Amino acid sequence: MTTAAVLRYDAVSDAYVQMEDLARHLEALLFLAPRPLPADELAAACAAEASAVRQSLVELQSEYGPGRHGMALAEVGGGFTFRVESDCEAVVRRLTGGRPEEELSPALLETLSVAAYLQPTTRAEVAQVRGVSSEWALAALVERGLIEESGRADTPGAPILYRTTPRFLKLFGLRALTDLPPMAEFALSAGDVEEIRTRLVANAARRSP
Amino acid sequence: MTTAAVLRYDAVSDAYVQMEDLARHLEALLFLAPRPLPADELAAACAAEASAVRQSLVELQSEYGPGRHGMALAEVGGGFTFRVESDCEAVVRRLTGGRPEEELSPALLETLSVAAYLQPTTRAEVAQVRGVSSEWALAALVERGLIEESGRADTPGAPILYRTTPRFLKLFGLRALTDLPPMAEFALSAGDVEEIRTRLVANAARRSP
Amino acid sequence: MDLDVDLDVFVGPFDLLVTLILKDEVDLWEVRVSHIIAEYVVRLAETGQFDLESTSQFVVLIAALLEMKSRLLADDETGGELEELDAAEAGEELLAGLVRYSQYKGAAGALRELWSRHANRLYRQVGLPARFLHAGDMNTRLAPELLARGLAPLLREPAVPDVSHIADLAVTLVRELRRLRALLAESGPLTFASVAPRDRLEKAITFFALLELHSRGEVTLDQRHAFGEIKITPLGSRPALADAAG
Repeated sequence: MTTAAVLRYDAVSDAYVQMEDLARHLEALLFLAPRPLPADELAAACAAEASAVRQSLVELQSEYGPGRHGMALAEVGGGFTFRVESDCEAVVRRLTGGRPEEELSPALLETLSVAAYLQPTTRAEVAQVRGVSSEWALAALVERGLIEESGRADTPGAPILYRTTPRFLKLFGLRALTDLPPMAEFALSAGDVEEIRTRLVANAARRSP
Repeated sequence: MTTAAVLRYDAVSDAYVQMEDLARHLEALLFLAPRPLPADELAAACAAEASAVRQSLVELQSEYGPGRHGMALAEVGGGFTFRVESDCEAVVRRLTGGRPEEELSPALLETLSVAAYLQPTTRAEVAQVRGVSSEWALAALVERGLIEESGRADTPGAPILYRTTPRFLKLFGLRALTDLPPMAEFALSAGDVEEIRTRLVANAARRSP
Repeated sequence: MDLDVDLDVFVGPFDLLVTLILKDEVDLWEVRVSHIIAEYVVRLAETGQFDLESTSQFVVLIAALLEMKSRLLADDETGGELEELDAAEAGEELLAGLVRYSQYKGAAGALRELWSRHANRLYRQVGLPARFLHAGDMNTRLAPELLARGLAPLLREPAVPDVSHIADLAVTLVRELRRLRALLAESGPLTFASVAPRDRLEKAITFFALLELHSRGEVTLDQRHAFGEIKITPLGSRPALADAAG
């Protein structure tokens, strides 16, 4: 039986020290973010000096250096992100499967339909046309790999945009998004996104006076 | 300038050692998986003995113990998962703007507690305990991903059965349903029951001619 | 009528509540009609203004809600059976129900406590990267038509709720008051059975009109035993301001 202690070796003081708060904050940010984060965004979130952030990043980068952990800290596309170490990928591949797609509940299917036909769409828009807060449903669809974030809208608050994934196409046997079935009853095709959007919003308004 | 090294202190050999491959594999799985992973699923993905996985998890859990990193290893929602340390949450929210979970109204909490303790349960059973129809509350809980349908009862009319979801466990910080506080804790004392009886009798006496 | 109500399932104007109930968007089961009446009475007391027109409209709406609710109750889904129980048995059953309920209420309190500590913890919510989602694990395939069907209900224009019968009823109460007054002036004391229409809802209106006459001191009502015949006796000229309690 072993006892574990996470320590950084500090070459200046020649001693093992606990991780500092700034490094822990950066670690939390990088752990949670779905995309690489540039140093200046990290500094703003931590309300810290750019130079201090740079230094903590270097520390983190050597802590999460190759072969050290299950994931490594990498600098890609102008930002920092954790990525799984290549020798751990085989294990992750063996994990998938667990979740049968038949578990798409009516609420999830409705949310997925809205996202599919209106994409790219925001959380607020999905909630508006469904008439219920759809936060959980969107998160569950992201978790199932059926939708994903695709940047931010160019509107106030810059809300996250969602779009369907290649896995979504595969699950429904579609070659492309243009293959989405038309709304037979309403004479609308997947291409009539604006028309669909207008009708959905108008109906939502009618439902909640 | 500092150099960092991630080491575990091994009490048996009295030395600092690199993390073992199994622990690194588990770390990668826990980092990537979008839901808590049960120990047996981890063992299957790593093609490792359950006992070895258990031991590595204990090591990981103390390595990612409170105050050590930006995230901590938690056992919640039927499995193991990383989550942001509570003192790092403010920084993360500043970046993601993540909205807090919408509060649960007293009616929803009450319905949820009936569903959680009686599961699998039917709409009629919940209504019977609460004394009011709980259709709306059950629908709201399904929409929020806290309960789900789990087939139909083997009784006349074959009513829909409801059970709580893994998300329910996660949001309430429970490892498993067995972690729910025991019902006996909420039993009325004999004195309270007597008092209600007395009040009922008094009311009945007033009403009858 | 600008009455605001504050209920478990609904907070807002009473008119909107009625509309939502008619559209099946608020479950009548979960509306405590007594709360609405209590709020109305409180408001009447606060403003000190009594307007027969709007009050009768309110009474009619409430009557309609009660009628709808009593239909639901007769079709009881909570499993309560309308068995004949003696008072002691009924009391014990009620006690057992209360004790059981209070236990779940306690559990709900414990859940609230857990929720406040855990609900807002931050977990990573990023799907598995695409390269891990190989086709091999996707042995299910869903029909694309499911997506169209999922969206269709939201695209359909919602039907305008039919509230015509409410307007009719509002007129009926005023008309019913007039009819009863005429009958009483013409032939003196009557029984409820002799003046009540056959239709249940209309019968309710007649009953509310009677209560209205009674509360204005125009008639006395007399019922010897539960569910027995109700005798209606006019009290001379109207409006009589004498105390009409009895």
